[in-house]
Amino acid sequence: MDQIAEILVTFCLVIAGIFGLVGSFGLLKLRDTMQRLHAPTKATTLGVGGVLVASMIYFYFIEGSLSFHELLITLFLFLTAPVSANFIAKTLLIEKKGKIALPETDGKKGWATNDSPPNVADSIQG
Amino acid sequence: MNWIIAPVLLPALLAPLIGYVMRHDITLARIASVAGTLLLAGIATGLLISASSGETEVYFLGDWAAPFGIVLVLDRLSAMMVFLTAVLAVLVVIHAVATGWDNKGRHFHALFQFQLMGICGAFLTGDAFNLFVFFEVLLIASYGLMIHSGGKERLQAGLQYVVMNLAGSTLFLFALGTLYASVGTLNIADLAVRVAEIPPEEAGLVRVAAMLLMVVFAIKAALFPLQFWLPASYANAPAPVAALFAIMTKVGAYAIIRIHTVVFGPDMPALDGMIGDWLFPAAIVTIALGGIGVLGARRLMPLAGFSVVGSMGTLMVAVAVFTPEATTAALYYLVHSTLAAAALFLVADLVITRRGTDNLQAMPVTVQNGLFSALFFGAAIAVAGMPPLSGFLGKLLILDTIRQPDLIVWAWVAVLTGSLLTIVGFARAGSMLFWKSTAEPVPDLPEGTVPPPAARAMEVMPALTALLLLGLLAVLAGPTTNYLEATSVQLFERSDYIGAVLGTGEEG
Amino acid sequence: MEIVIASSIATLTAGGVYLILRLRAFAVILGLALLSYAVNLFIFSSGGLTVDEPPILHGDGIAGYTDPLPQALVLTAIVISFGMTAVLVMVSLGAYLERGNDKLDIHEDEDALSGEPDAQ
Amino acid sequence: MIAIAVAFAIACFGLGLLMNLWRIVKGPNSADRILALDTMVINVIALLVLYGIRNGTEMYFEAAMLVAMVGFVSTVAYCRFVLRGDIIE
Amino acid sequence: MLKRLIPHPLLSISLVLVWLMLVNHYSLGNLILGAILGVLVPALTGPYWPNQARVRRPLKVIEYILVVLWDIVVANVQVAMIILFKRNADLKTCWVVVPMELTSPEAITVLAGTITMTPGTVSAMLSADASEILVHCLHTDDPEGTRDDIKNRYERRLKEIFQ
Amino acid sequence: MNDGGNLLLIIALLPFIGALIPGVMIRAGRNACATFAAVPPALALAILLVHAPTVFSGGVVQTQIDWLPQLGLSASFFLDGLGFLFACMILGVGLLIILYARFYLSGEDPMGQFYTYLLLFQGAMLGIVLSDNILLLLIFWELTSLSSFLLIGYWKHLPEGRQGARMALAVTGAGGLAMIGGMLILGNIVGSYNLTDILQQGELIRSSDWYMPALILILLGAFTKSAQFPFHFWLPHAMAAPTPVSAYLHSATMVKAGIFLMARMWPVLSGTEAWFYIVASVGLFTMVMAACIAIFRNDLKSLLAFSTVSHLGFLTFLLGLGTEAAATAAVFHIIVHLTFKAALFMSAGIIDHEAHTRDIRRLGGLRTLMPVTFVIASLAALSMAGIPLTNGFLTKELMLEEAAHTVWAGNQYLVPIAATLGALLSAAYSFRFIAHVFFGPVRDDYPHKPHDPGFGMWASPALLVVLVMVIGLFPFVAEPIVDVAASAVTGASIHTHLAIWHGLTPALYMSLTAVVGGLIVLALYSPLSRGWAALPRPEAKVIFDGLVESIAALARRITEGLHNGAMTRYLAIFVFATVLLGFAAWQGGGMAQVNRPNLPIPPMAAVGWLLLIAGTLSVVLLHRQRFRALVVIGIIGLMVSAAFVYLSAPDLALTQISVETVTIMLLLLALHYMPKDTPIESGMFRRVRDGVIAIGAGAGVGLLSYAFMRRDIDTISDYFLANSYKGGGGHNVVNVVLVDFRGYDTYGEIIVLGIAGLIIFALMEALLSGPAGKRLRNMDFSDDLSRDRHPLMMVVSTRLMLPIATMVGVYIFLRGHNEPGGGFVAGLVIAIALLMQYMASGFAWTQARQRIEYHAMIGFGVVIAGLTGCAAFLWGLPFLTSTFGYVHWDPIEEFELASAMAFDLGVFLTVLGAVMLMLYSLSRIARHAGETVNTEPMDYDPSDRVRQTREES
Ligand code: NA
Ligand code: NA
Repeated sequence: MDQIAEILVTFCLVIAGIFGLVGSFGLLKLRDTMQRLHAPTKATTLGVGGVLVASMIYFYFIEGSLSFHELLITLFLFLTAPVSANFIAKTLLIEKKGKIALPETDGKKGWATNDSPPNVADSIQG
Repeated sequence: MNWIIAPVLLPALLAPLIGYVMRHDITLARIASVAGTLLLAGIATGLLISASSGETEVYFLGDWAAPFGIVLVLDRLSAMMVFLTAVLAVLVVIHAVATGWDNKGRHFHALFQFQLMGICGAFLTGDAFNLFVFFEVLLIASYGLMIHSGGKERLQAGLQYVVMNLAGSTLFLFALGTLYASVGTLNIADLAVRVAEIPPEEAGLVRVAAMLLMVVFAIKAALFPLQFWLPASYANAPAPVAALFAIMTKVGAYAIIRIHTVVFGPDMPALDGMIGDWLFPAAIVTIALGGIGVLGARRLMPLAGFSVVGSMGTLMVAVAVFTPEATTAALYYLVHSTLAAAALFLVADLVITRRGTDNLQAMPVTVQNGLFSALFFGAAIAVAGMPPLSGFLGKLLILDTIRQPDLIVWAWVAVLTGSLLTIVGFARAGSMLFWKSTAEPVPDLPEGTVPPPAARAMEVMPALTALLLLGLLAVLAGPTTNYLEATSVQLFERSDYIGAVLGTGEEG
Repeated sequence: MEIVIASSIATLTAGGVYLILRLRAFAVILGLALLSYAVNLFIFSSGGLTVDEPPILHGDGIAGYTDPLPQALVLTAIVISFGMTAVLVMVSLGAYLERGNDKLDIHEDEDALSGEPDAQ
Repeated sequence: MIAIAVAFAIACFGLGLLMNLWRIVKGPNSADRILALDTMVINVIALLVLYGIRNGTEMYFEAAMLVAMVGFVSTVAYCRFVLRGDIIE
Repeated sequence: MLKRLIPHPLLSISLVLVWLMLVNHYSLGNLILGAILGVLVPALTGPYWPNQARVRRPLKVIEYILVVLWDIVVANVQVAMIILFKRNADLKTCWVVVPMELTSPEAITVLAGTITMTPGTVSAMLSADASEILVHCLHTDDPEGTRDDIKNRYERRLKEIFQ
Repeated sequence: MNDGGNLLLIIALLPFIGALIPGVMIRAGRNACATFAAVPPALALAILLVHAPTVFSGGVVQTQIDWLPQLGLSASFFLDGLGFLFACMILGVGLLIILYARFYLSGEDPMGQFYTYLLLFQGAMLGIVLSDNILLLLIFWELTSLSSFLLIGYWKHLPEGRQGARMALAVTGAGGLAMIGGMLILGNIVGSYNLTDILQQGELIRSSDWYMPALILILLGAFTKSAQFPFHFWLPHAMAAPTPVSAYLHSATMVKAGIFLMARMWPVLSGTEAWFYIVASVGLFTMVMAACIAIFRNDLKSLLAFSTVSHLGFLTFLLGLGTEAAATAAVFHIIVHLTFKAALFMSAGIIDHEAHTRDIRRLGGLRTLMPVTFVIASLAALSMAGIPLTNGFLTKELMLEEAAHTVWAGNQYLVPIAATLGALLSAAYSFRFIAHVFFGPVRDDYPHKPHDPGFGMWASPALLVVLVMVIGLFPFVAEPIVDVAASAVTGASIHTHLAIWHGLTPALYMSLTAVVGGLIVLALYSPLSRGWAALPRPEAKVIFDGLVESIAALARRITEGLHNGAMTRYLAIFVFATVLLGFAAWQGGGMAQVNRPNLPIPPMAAVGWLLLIAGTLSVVLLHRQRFRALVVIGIIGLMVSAAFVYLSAPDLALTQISVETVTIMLLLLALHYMPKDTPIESGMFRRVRDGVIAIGAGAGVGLLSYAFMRRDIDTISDYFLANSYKGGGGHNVVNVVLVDFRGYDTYGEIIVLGIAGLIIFALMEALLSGPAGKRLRNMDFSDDLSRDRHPLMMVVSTRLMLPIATMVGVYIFLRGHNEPGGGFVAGLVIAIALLMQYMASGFAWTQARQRIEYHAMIGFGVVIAGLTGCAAFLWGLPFLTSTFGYVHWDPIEEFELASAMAFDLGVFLTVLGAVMLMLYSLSRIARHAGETVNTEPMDYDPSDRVRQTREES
């Protein structure tokens, strides 16, 4: 059992390390900012995720204590990372306003950075 | 309960109540603040009487034995400083209330009480790091008071004041780190014991710590070359705050007197008198800069600020000698210069309020020129160290106690020349403010402008009281000096202090 | 490891000092922040460095723990310097709003209202 | 075996940190810098957990959790600063 | 009465779980403490969450999570390959506009989050009336397909969960 | 202290007490005021006369009250012949002046003030002559300078009065300060500051190495006060004072203080070559020079002033000779000069008062218009000229006699000739006074038609002139007082024989030469005066003013150059000095043995180090792009926290990272309103200089820390490890140190935070209500900003995170005592969680849902922490004494309750309140800057659309 756990942990850690590195490498390598925005998702998901899974397995099977802290951290990262990415993307679009060609929206309202939110009344009329 | 903690606890509990419960009711806040300050004065008097028995009383916070817990130490010196603080505080708070300064911004009284807490805490503590904490309490409260009611000049001067002191606080931490790393303790008595055991050939670290601490305290004491911040800060602080700040420079002086006598005294082999060797010339230059500043000032508040610089130099000349006799003189002058500076700032406030500017230029006189000129004359005499007020005796004491042949000429020339510059500077300023102004034609007031109101008795009372106290200090110089002499003997008899803190500190 | 910490303290201090000698309040704030990091590490290291042994007691053994006292001192220092920094930030903002520039030096002839156009 | 894997992972994330540093310094946009700092926070979280595995202690999970929380808040604050100037409006 | 005491039962239960995860020590004392907090904390933070979304099909949530986790693993490998082995010049990056039928803020958030967390796509922002989502694809030959994937795999499931 | 001594004390104090009277009495009218002002001196004079028998029988009245024994200062008074003489003069003339001033001062002059000053001055003067302690004497000495400053500047609207007063104060004040030095030296030589002791020790003092410095310093005091060359110039300018002041201070009293001092110190200081050459020469020169100037002065009072200077030189010369006879002559001339000079000053005052001018050129012919004044003034002037049958003749003869056989540097003619010349010139100006004022034709262009004043005004000078004549005619009446005073001066028993005729002595010829010469000068006045006018001569006032002004200007330059508001320079000096001093301190000591091995550097630490260094350098290099610098500083915070984790300090890591985040929030909030870039302002030199200082400082602390990290020392921490659980009930030693062992520090620390919150709030209020508020309202932030303020995704995720983060906060709080965490970090965690809510849903919306006021939270926190500490009082234990216990409740497992947790709760509340109050205050700016306030938690809620559509259909 311990043997399997050890292998599992090792596997998770190696995967995590690779993806963590790939994430940061992508940040370094990719050409423009929007592309680079994709990179940290690797570090967040398989990177940290792998480490956390490894940790859970490790502590349960090898140290003998079941730890859910890792789950909490994962939950937290999954909850926050998209919001962060969302904000960073908008930051870029504001910084490079007019320099990045965005597709038009199909609706009446433009993208959130460029158009003010509808007030409820005119959305009803539509 | 033991009352040693009271000077810290009373304002510490009162301040939040004033700041939060009474923040919409200035009358209530005033009553609470004045009552609290009076009570503090009462407690301080009690402590002074208690300390005058000559016994060093120790308060073990949290009931932890020294040097592990923090202790408060009540000896003659700390009792005297607390008492002086309380007396000053009473004058200042009444002035602030009577002149309405406290209502020109928010939270004056809360900050004022916190300020008192910090000052009393700094005087009472027997722990080097706790000294830092209370330095910070008193500093941050002073930031608030310094910029009380805002305004462009005040804020830009306040910014400088904050920056300078933050730099100083950082250095304080570097010094404490070095100190802990070199001797492994923070309790002042324990430090004294351990520093005494360090042989000179291993003293590098502890010497650096002692020197850095001296620099830190020298900032507060406005000693050359660290005095630059003071004139502008004091000049732009609200006047009652500047008056309260009279004790702030003394906190620096106190810390040097305490730490560099008990822990880093000149007889410690590791130190080899190093501190005095640096302190003395710095004090001499400070006197010169103060005197020159008084003579060269164009405005009243900076003039007062420079006079504080000069008086700190004079005080530190005596401190730098590190003998019981000179320390006695220093302490007498400390009491004097605190009250004198306060008197000067309070009078300056009354004058400036009515003139509308602190420029030293002839302007048509407004109201009560005679009264204000008399008060100013008194304050100037006090600050310049002329009789019949106590400054003259203080200077005589200082000059008389410096007996080292290599110091004597420097000290005498500096103190006496500094006095002359101060006298001439004040004579010029006073003559401009009160005499030349009488020759200025009084213009017809434009429609609707009200001439400044005459000062009510309550407004004048604190300044007048400060001057009377200075007179009293001169008249009672004998008994006062008896106390102070015993104080410095106690200070230099460090085995008493150490014994009281470490000897009986077994946990109950 | 000691050299790592010492050189970090040195670099942070040097950077902090350089920045507090700049002419604008904002740089000075940054400088004080760096100095605060430096001094925290400095005090922390005054107890000697320990690796892998946090000061949480398990059982009654007391050997081999990181010196807790400097840690407590650093904690106090962190909190105090936070309060101080907050006030400093506020005061410099206030001074800026009143003057129209955030210079640290005071020039006698400066006229706040005709100050520089950098007030947005 | 685990020890080697931990060391490997630590090396990977450590290397990642250096790459993040490069991006923070180089930019060129604020968005890049914020992004790189955010990634750096994530890498540090991973390192903290790895360090916990190495030492067999769970002492550092609070630190990791806190880093995650403050990392998010500061990323949002930096972005909001660029987006709206006022981070609390 | 119970309704007033525990306005958000799901949240309260989650919080009790969170508490147990935090203390990582399962005892009656901790359960009681967790329960107290599970009641207290929602009551304190409730005002900031005025109109809570209702999850209609809790079981679907698990399915959704599993789908997303699988996608994450698969997509991660794909994207890692792209980063490591594809020359920057060969990347076909594009924007995709995904119109949404979701109206619950919670659902939209989860969708956007999913898009971001599954590598290869990042949800950049919403339209001002929250009816469309702007997605950035790192590399795709078929933008339309990506959009359809998002709508079929994720939005459909979310609609089932939330509406 | 005998009864006489008591009375002596009363004499010394009476004028001071009396100084309070005029202020009260002035309301009762000018006559009452003058009358009552006269009471104290009259009373004092009466008491003094009671002592006359004792004094005249050679006795000494003494009193001593300890004042400041540590210094050797006592309130000791003694009355001997010299003191008696001076005291009589001071009080007697004082009474005459009070009478005279009553009529001299006009209705507009504040008379009460005048009498107050006058009595203060009188008290100071009396103090000088009665002191038996030289430090006490110094006190009174300085008091005369101060009170004379007030008297000279009495007519404050006149520039001459102000300048004269300042000049007098500066010169006499400087002399007084020098004298302090001299007196302290004397005291140190003798070992006592008591005058009677010092007077016994002449031999000791004169043989001391310190004799010369003491002599010079004391003489500086005496010469400045008595207007001896080169310090004479202030006296004529002091004539701007009202005439009663001149008559009192500048003839009878203050200027005599210097003479008094020389007389008093005569037994111990005189008799040496130094004394002779300094004192006699200066006196002689002053006598001649001032007399010469006096002749050509056109202002009556100025003439009299220079004459006074000359006569003071006369006295100084006599004292300088060092013989008993000369000293006796000096004593006699003190009396003589007083009588005629006071009378002359009052006469001059009368003329000024009546004719409205003191300019001799505009006077003349007053003999017939003012006959009484003419008689008084002429007799006094004749005495001044040294004409026989006046008392002036007697002393002039004595002086010339002494001069006649004085050898100066081997030359036996120099002194006699100079003395004769002095007498000649003295006669000349006296004659001119009489001739040019009273003789000649009556003019018709006086500014005011003069006539004799009322009796009240001329009574005083008349009385003095009576004395002039009585002594002149019957010299023996003065013998007793001269004897007793001279005995006191010389210490010998003096019995003079004062006579008009001494036979055909050299003095008589010299005197004759002087009078004849004086008449010749008068006759030749016009050509001489033209010659004088053409003569280039240094104008003392111009030189003095120039000197003072240039010193003041220099002082101003130095002050404004040094304290020029350049904070950056102050800081550079501070750092530089610190590094230098630290290095100097290090130099003097050595270093203990290195006894601690270096820890290894794992690669991870190296990476962290690299990041930290790179981050720091980047912040320094990028600091001008402020936002960028703020992003980069995040790396440093992260790395420092990581370092703390690595170095086994999790508490520090938690605190550092959360504080850092909140700090960055604050900076971002502030930066919004500040410039986003720092301009390049410092040149290369400056940057290099700062760089050098910075590297010095960095190297300094780096080496310092390296030095101490290499050695192990014995610290007090073992106690904490041993007692943390046993005595503090916690496994987390750091936390127990914080809340228990050093809870008092923490108490101070949370108060710092609370104060910070208050200050920020108060400052914000002040700013918003001032011009800055206006400035803010005019700011425009609408350019190029994102349109979404409260994005939906952020709002939704925050809603979920807030309760979770709150749980985390509670968890960190509760476990702090035993594991990393505690109230402080918990407070920050909750604050950050709330902050997220504010960022997501906006300030107004969130604030509207906030139930607890942040002010109150700080207050509660501080008070709870304080009261927890106070709870120990109930058990008679010191502040902050903690207690803890373990509670067993089946079926719940045992748990711990510690009072420290209540304290930690205080910490928690304060931290939370302070942080939120800061953010709250900063955010208020935004609303002030005209931003609209949101009423909805998110920009747009799409479910509204559905609901609305549904309602629609
Ligand atoms: Na603390
Ligand atoms: Na803690």
